[in-house]
Formats: sequence, structure tokens, C-alpha cells
Amino acid sequence: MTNAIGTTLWQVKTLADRTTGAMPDSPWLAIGYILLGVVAVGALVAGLGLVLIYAERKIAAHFQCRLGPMRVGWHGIFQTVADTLKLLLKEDVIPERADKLLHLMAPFLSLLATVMVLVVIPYSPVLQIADVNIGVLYVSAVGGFGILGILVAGWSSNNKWSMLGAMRAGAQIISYEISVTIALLTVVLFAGTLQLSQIVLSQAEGWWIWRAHGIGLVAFLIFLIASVAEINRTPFDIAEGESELTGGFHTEYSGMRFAFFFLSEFVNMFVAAAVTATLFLGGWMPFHIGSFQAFNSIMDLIPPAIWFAGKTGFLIFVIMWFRWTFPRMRVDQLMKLEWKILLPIGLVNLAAASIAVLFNLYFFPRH
Amino acid sequence: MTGEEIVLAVSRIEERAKPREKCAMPAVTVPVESLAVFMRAIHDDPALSFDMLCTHTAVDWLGENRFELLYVLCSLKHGHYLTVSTSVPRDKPEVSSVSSIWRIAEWQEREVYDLMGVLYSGHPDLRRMFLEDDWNGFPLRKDYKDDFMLELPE
Amino acid sequence: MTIRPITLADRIAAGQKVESLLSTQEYFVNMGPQHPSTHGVLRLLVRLDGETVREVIPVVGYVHRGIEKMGEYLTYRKFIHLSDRLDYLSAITNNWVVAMAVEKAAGIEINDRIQTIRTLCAELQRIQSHQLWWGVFGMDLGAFTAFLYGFRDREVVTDIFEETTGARLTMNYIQPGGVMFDIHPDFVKNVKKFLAYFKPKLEEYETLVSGNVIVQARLRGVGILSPGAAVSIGTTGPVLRASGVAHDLRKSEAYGVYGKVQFDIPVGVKGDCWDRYWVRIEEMRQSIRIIEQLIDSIPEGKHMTIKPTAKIKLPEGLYYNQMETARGILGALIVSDGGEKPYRIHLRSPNFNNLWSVTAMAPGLRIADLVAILSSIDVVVPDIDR
Amino acid sequence: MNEIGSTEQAVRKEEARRAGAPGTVLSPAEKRHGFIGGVFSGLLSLVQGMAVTLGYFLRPSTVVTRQYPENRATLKMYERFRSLLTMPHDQDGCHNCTACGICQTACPNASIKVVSGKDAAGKKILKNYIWRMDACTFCNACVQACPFSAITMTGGFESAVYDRRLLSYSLNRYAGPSASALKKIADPAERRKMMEPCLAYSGQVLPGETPPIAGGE
Repeated sequence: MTNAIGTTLWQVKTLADRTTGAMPDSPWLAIGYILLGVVAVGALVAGLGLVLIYAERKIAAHFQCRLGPMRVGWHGIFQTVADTLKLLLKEDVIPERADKLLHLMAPFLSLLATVMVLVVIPYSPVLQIADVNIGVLYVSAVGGFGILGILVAGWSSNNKWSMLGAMRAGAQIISYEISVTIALLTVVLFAGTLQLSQIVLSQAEGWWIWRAHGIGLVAFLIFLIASVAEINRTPFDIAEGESELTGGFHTEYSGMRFAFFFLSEFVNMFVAAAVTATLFLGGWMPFHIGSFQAFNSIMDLIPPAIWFAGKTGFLIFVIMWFRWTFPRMRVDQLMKLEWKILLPIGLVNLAAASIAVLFNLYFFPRH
Repeated sequence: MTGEEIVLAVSRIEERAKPREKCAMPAVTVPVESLAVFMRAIHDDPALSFDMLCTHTAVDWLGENRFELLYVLCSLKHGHYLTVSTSVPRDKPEVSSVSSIWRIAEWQEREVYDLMGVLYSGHPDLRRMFLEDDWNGFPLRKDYKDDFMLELPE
Repeated sequence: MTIRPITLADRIAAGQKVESLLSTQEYFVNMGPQHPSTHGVLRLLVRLDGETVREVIPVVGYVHRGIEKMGEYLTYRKFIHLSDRLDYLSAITNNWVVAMAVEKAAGIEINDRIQTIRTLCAELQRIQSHQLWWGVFGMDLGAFTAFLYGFRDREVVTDIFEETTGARLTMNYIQPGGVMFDIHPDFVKNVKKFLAYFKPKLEEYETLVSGNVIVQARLRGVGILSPGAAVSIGTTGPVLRASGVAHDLRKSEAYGVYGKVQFDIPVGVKGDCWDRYWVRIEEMRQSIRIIEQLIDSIPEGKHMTIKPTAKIKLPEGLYYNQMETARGILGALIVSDGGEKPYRIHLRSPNFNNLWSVTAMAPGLRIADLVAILSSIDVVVPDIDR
Repeated sequence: MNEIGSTEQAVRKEEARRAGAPGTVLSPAEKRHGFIGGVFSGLLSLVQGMAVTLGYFLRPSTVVTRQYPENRATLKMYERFRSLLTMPHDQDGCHNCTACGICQTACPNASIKVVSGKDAAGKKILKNYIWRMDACTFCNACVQACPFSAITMTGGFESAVYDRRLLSYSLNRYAGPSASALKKIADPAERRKMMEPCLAYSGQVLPGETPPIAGGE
């Protein structure tokens, strides 16, 4: 695989490839690779939790003319650590007559779904745990599995508010899954592959957000909006709906189990931003413009991992920006937005995309 | 209409209505048995048209052994006010509800029942409002006493 | 003989209601007394059918302090400080209602300076109250940032109050015969500074919340209160005016110096949540107008016309005085037996009446709408319970 | 009012009828859009809102947070701020209180108790001035009522304690006559003899003395 400039890119050899490669010769090495993957994902989740929660608090504070945490450490950077300790030490309350097993399980189900998506995201050409050849399908399938945790949490809590929140979440996530998938399909059409690393490489001449005469932009907006809805953040946080449902599905959770929901929300946000960046903003791919080789080679000086982190960070900021600006939508308006606005636009956009692909109409068409 | 005109117009509707003495605003006293009919009449009368019940409360005249029920009425249409007063004996505090005329009366009467212990016949939902359901007595009565009451030292 | 299967369509054709065929189970939930959007300790018993509200039963009394009973043991002057604690966001106006009732009954003369100061403070209070409401309204709709913006701007007004009255919330400032302190030397300067600061902020409120498409969708056509129902339920203030009834005591019974100033009454057209929202935003503009007309021409005079220790006795009789607070008409009904203390004092609280309009508005709407309605009528619970 | 229908038109008509309704403004009508226009105007309104919040985000000077314990040095309460009842003592250590008890009667909550006694000459003097902050609403009535300006409200606000009984304050630093009576005595030693020092007292009100409010504990 070569990029526009003609230099050979690094051969992507993922941890999963290494594991399968090592399996016949030395199973222990393979197990070592698996352990390395588990540790890496665990560290990533913990790190994301620490960084994103702190970032959210600081960003929210500055949107609201406040300072945010300032006490623990310099500008409160250890606030999240302190809060985690506090949550660890708190009593874990299980409501009477709750379905105990499910109640205990729900937070982990919720977290599991998001963590599994982390595995397939190409963070840089060499940093990817498993490069599944149906990556896009995997992302949408496993990502949609997160609703199970929320539903189980709401059901098992033996609380009407929780139940309402869970039902809202169910309706919402399943509806918005459609728009997410349609926007995904647009990119799949452009790239001609379902593999995430290949989708990134297909953007070597330019990111899909601008290369397809606005079709990519529309798909990007739909994908972003629907992703925000899928991760239950304002303006689509009706499943929690603090002022309506007191806390929605996690009303009855406390201590560490609540922290897991919290964590999965933030990891979810990262996943949504990372997938959006990968599909529409070129993932780790530097900003290239077609055949302007001089410009492109300057852009190549910045390492791919930084590009990826920058794009994802920007999208996370935008999602937080949404949250700290917009009010919440009502449940029927949420459905209306999906079924009457996003879905028709998405379908028309998909049709337009197929025409663009058929006649090779985008900027810097492939040869 | 001025205060005197209102009182005059009202007394034409109900001849037993007399001006209430010692009152800074136009006020009439009506016998308790004719209250409901009287209220309906002044609500419906186009010249009076008392469409809003500003407030309703009761005063415990312990010495005279009666509760005085006060209805401050207002006509947004004409911009005039009237206070209607009626008395019920303390040992049999019963009066007919006006909640079918002004919806707010339903809740204002509940409040008066809760704190003063006046019973309203024809009230759709007469029960305690502020106090707990098992509260003993009616605190705004002048002879009310309970263990929590503190005396101001003089 | 073959039996034709009876279908849903057959049942409907036979006159059976679809609702009864597709019956769902209704359930009750307690919204409050500890609920983020019932602002304090209001409890709403809500009968729900899925997301749809079928019935709302307000349960009040969680902060009942027996202020009316306490009033019977306190002199008129001492009672004023209890009136602060009714609707704590309109403390100045509450003081004024009782003070004015006493002044009218006892025949205490008030000079123009006192009247102007009172009017100015009441209007500042109205702005302050609406700022807080705006913030809380945003929060109830899910826009938490609005909440902090509202509080941030309210802080400026509270500082002005603190400088002049010595307190931020329960000020006990207006007393029979005058005001507790003369205005602070910096009062005029600071009020002007506040107006200059707040006017652009008000436009920002419009951009951030009023114009927002989600807010519009959440508020337009939601919770319609017809003028007839509004009057029958006895709502006052912005709730009544939003229903299309231009009733404002500041115009119709111009007390204070309201007779001398130009201002408009904002009136709603539909009586929905949006109208109630808009009326309050517009009222802030009108309050700014009133303050601007008065702030440069505060007459000279004393700030207290009677001695603060003078005994106040009302002649025997029945007195009623009412005034427009930020939430509606607050009335003070005083029954005097000629002594220093009221024989009976009753407070007609605006929130008490306004609250019950929820029962007329909410049925048939969603839970989220119930929150919007509750927020749009802007109840302060201690005022309901007294 | 009841005859007005609930429809928008009827209300508008009624409003117009009221002589152009001088002094009223009507709420603006809803702007209607088609599907495409609605999407774009909706997006525009969202972007405008985001611009407002971003404006604050990018200007750290708009932050209004004050870091409380750190800013103690610069934190000044307004001079009229009412939070702590105090009895000012002049440079000779004398106060103005004559134990007349007017403040005690003026207090709506009975949070002041003036304990008076008799001096050698049989004149009324202040023994102990007890102020119960836990029962105080800071209404300023006592300060207004005092004919001698013996008490005043000051701005100290850090008075949180873990036990309610610790909120009883004794305001006078000595038991004895007021400044005006003391100033008549020229000899400082003689004067000091009349001022029986009492510690700034805060705690259970007095041994054997019931708190001013019965059942208050």
C-alpha cells in the first residue's frame, strides 16, 4: 500500500495478527500477546476515565464562567483520582426486591460493550489491537450491545423512574442505530471496504468529510448527531434526564457500580468520537490535499498518533460543547428527529453517495 | 363601580346582605345559608361579574363563638373588589362549598379546613392540606394548644 | 359451519373503543418531595400511562411553618421579617405588602423618597427573581449552563441589595413608615452599572435559550392555560398575563410611584409555556425601563417617617392590601382588634393559586412537559405552605 | 374574561379591542418554516447558542468564581452586612449598654437576653448580654431599637460550629455600668473597679440559667 506521495506506509501488523502468528510456534507467546492486549485496553479505559472526566469538568466550568475543580493537585488534576477513591469507599446499595444478579451485572455489561469497540480502532498505523476485516459491522453491532446494560439496569432496579429511563433509552438507541448505520454505509460506499484500517488508508488523498461534494459532510453531521444520541448525552440524555427522571436508569446505583456507568459513558464518548474521526476525518491520516505533494509531506511530519488524538479530542470537545449549550429534547421530539428528519436526509444522502461513487465524482478521484 | 354602588347592587340581589362594619374596603355580610346562591349570583351577574376569588380565609372570633369566613372577590372585567363575609357557629362550622363557582376555592377551602376546621358541604376533596393526616386539632383556632408551641418571653 | 375469526377491526366496527382493547396499566409515581425539578419540597403525585401524564395531584405542606399563626403573636413590625420567608425571591415586595397594609390602616404618611426607593428595590427584585427563574428554567429543560448564567447575573443584583440593605435574600428592608436604611451612596452608580451590564446579557439569554430550536419545540403549544381557567383558578402574575389577561396591579392600582413611570404589560397570546417564558423575559425589559426612569430622580427626604421603636396600633377592622410580586399578587389580609398585634393575619400567596393550574395543564402531556410546565409557572414552595 | 375563547385569534382580537391596549405588548407569533427551512433555521439557532457558550469558553476573564478560603485577605463584606451582633467597646474598654432591655422586647425571636443587676448605688447595670445566634434571623430590629447605639451588626460570617449550643454569645466584656456612667468617674483605678471582667463567653448560656427559648435545644 502506498500513499499519494509514493512512500511506503508501515505495514499494519496488529496484536491480533501477532497472536495468530505466534500461536503455532509458541502458545505462551500468544498468551503473552493476549495479556498485553488486555492490559493495554484496561490501561486505556482507566486513562480515558481519568482524562475525560477531568476534561469534562474543566470544559464545562469554563463554558459556565467557573473554574471547575481547583483543590486536589495543581488546578485539581487529581480530582478524578480522589473521586474514584471516594466512590470505591462508598456503600454499594442494592434496593430491596431488586433483581440482584442483574442489578450487579448491568454496569459491567454497559462497560463491556464499549470496551470491545476500543479493540478495533486504528489509533495509528502500528497501534491497533485487532484489524477485523468487517470492522465497521463489528463497531455498529458491538456498540449497539451497550443498550443491554442500560435496559438491564433499569429493569432490575425495581424503580419506576429507572424503568422509564431504560425504556426511553431502548427506544432511542435502537432508532438512532439506523441513522448511524446509514451514515456508516456512505463511507463504506466511498472506501469500498468494511475494514477500518483500509477506510483510513482510503482517505490518503483527502478526508471523506470534504472530498465528496458535501455528501460526506452531511453524512458526518448525521453520524455525529446520531452518535451523540446513541451515547445518551445532552441534548439526547432523556434516559438519564436528571430534571425529569431524577437519574433515569442509574437512579438506584451508588458507589463503584455508579462509577462504572459513569466510566462507560465517557469511554462511549471516546469511542463515538474515535469512530467518527476514523470514518470521516481520516483517522490517523494527516491532512492531505490530493496531489499537493509538498504540502502533504509537511503534514506527514506530525506523527499519525497525534493526528488521531487531535481529531478525536476535537470531536470530544464538540460533544461536550453540545452538552453544555443545549437543553434536552422531549422523547417524542427525539423520535421525530430520527424518523422524520435524520432518516430521510440520510437515505437521500446515501443515494447521492452511490451516484458519486458510481461516476467517480469526488475530488481527487481514485485511479 | 364605587364601593357603595357595589354594596347597593349586591343588596339588590340578596336583601339580607348587609355592609360589614369596620372594613376598609367594600364588604358585605350574608347569612351562611344563602351564601352559595348569593355567590353564584354575583359571579354570573354581568354588571358585577366577580370572576376571580382572590383569597378565602376564616377568622376565629372566640369571644363571639363564631368563625367568620371571608371571601375577597375581584372582577378583572370591571376592576372592582368585594369582600363577602359570613359567619358560622364554632360548634357547628358548616358552610356550602363555592368550588363549583371558582375552581381555586377547592384548594383554598381545603386550606381553611386544614387550619381552621371549617367543614364545606359539597366539596369534592375535603382533607388535610398542609398538616399530616393524623394531626390533632386545627392550629389557627384561637384555643388551639399543643406541646410544641413556645411562648415569647415578655 | 365455519367460525370466522373475530378480528380487531370487527371489534372496532362493533363500537368498542381501541383504547380499551389495547389497555395499558397506569401507575403512580411520586415526583418529589426530593426531585430535582420540584424546587424544594413540593410533591406531585402523578398518574402516568407510559410517558403520558393522566393526572397530577400536588401534595403540599412540607415546609409549612405556620407563619399566619406566628403572626398573631408578633407586633406588625416584628411580623415583617417573617414575610421575607414566604417567597424568598420577592422578599422586598413581601415586606412592602405588609408594611403598606399597616401604613394604610394606621394612617402613616410616606414621603416620595421612600416610595421611589421601594419601587426601585421592588423592580430590582423582580429582575433578580426572573434571572433566577430563567436559570432554573434552563436547568429544568436540561441546559445546565443557563442555570449558572442566571445565577451569575443575579449575583450582581444581590450585591447591590447587600450593599444597601445588609442582606442578600431575606432583607427585612421595607418597614412600616419607611425603609430600614437610606440607600447606600453607591446605590445609584451600581444600579446603572448593573443595567449597562445586564442589557446585553438579556440579549444573550435570547440567543442561548429563547431562540434555540429545541426550546421552541419544548415550549410552543405545551401546557395551554385558557384565560377562563386561569381566572377561575385565580392565577396571577406572569401566569395570568401569559394567558392573555392584561391584569397588572402596577398599572391598575398604581401603588408606589408606578403611576409616574411608563411601562408596558407583556401579555401572552396562547397561554402556553412559551408565552409564560416570554412574558417573564419581557418583564425584565420593562423593569429595566422602570428603573431607568426612576434612578436619576430619587427625591430628597428622610428614609423613615416614624421612629423605629414607635408603637403601631391599627384601628379595629379588616384590612386587605395586595401587590404584584415577581410571581403574582401577594395579598395581606389583616384583622385587627385594635391592639399592637394582628388578631388574624392571612397571606394570599401567588404561588398557592398558581400551583393548582398544573392540574389543569398537565393531563395528556408527557413527563418532560410536566417539568416544563412546573418550571414555567415558577413556584416557590415556602410561599405555598407559609 | 370568561367569555374570551382560548383560541389565539380571539385573544388577539380582544387585545386589539382594548383601545390598541396602551401599555401592553403581545408575545410574538411563532415563525413557521418548511422542512428544509426548518432544518437550516434550527441548525442556525443551535450554532448561535454554541457561539455564546464558546465566547465564554475562550475568554477566561469572564470567570466569576472566587476562591473562598484563599481570598480571605481581599474578601470584604459590605459595611451594612448583617451577620454578627456585636457590642462595640471603646478604647477604654467601655460599652454603651445600660441594660434597658429594649432590644430584648424588639427581638421577634427572643434570641436576646439581657441579664441585668444592681450596682452598689442601686442603679441598673448590665451583667451579661446573651445573644443566641441559632435563634436569630438577622432582622436588625435590636440594632434599630437600641437608643444608645450599644449594639451593631458586623460582617463576620465564619461562625459555623458543630454544636448548636456554641452559638450562644455573650457580647459584653465586663459586667458593669455603661460608658456614659463610667466617664463621670475620673479616676481610672476606681473605674476599673466597677468593671468586673467577664470572659467572652460562648457556650451553654449560664449555669442554672434556662436558655431564652424554652425547649429550644
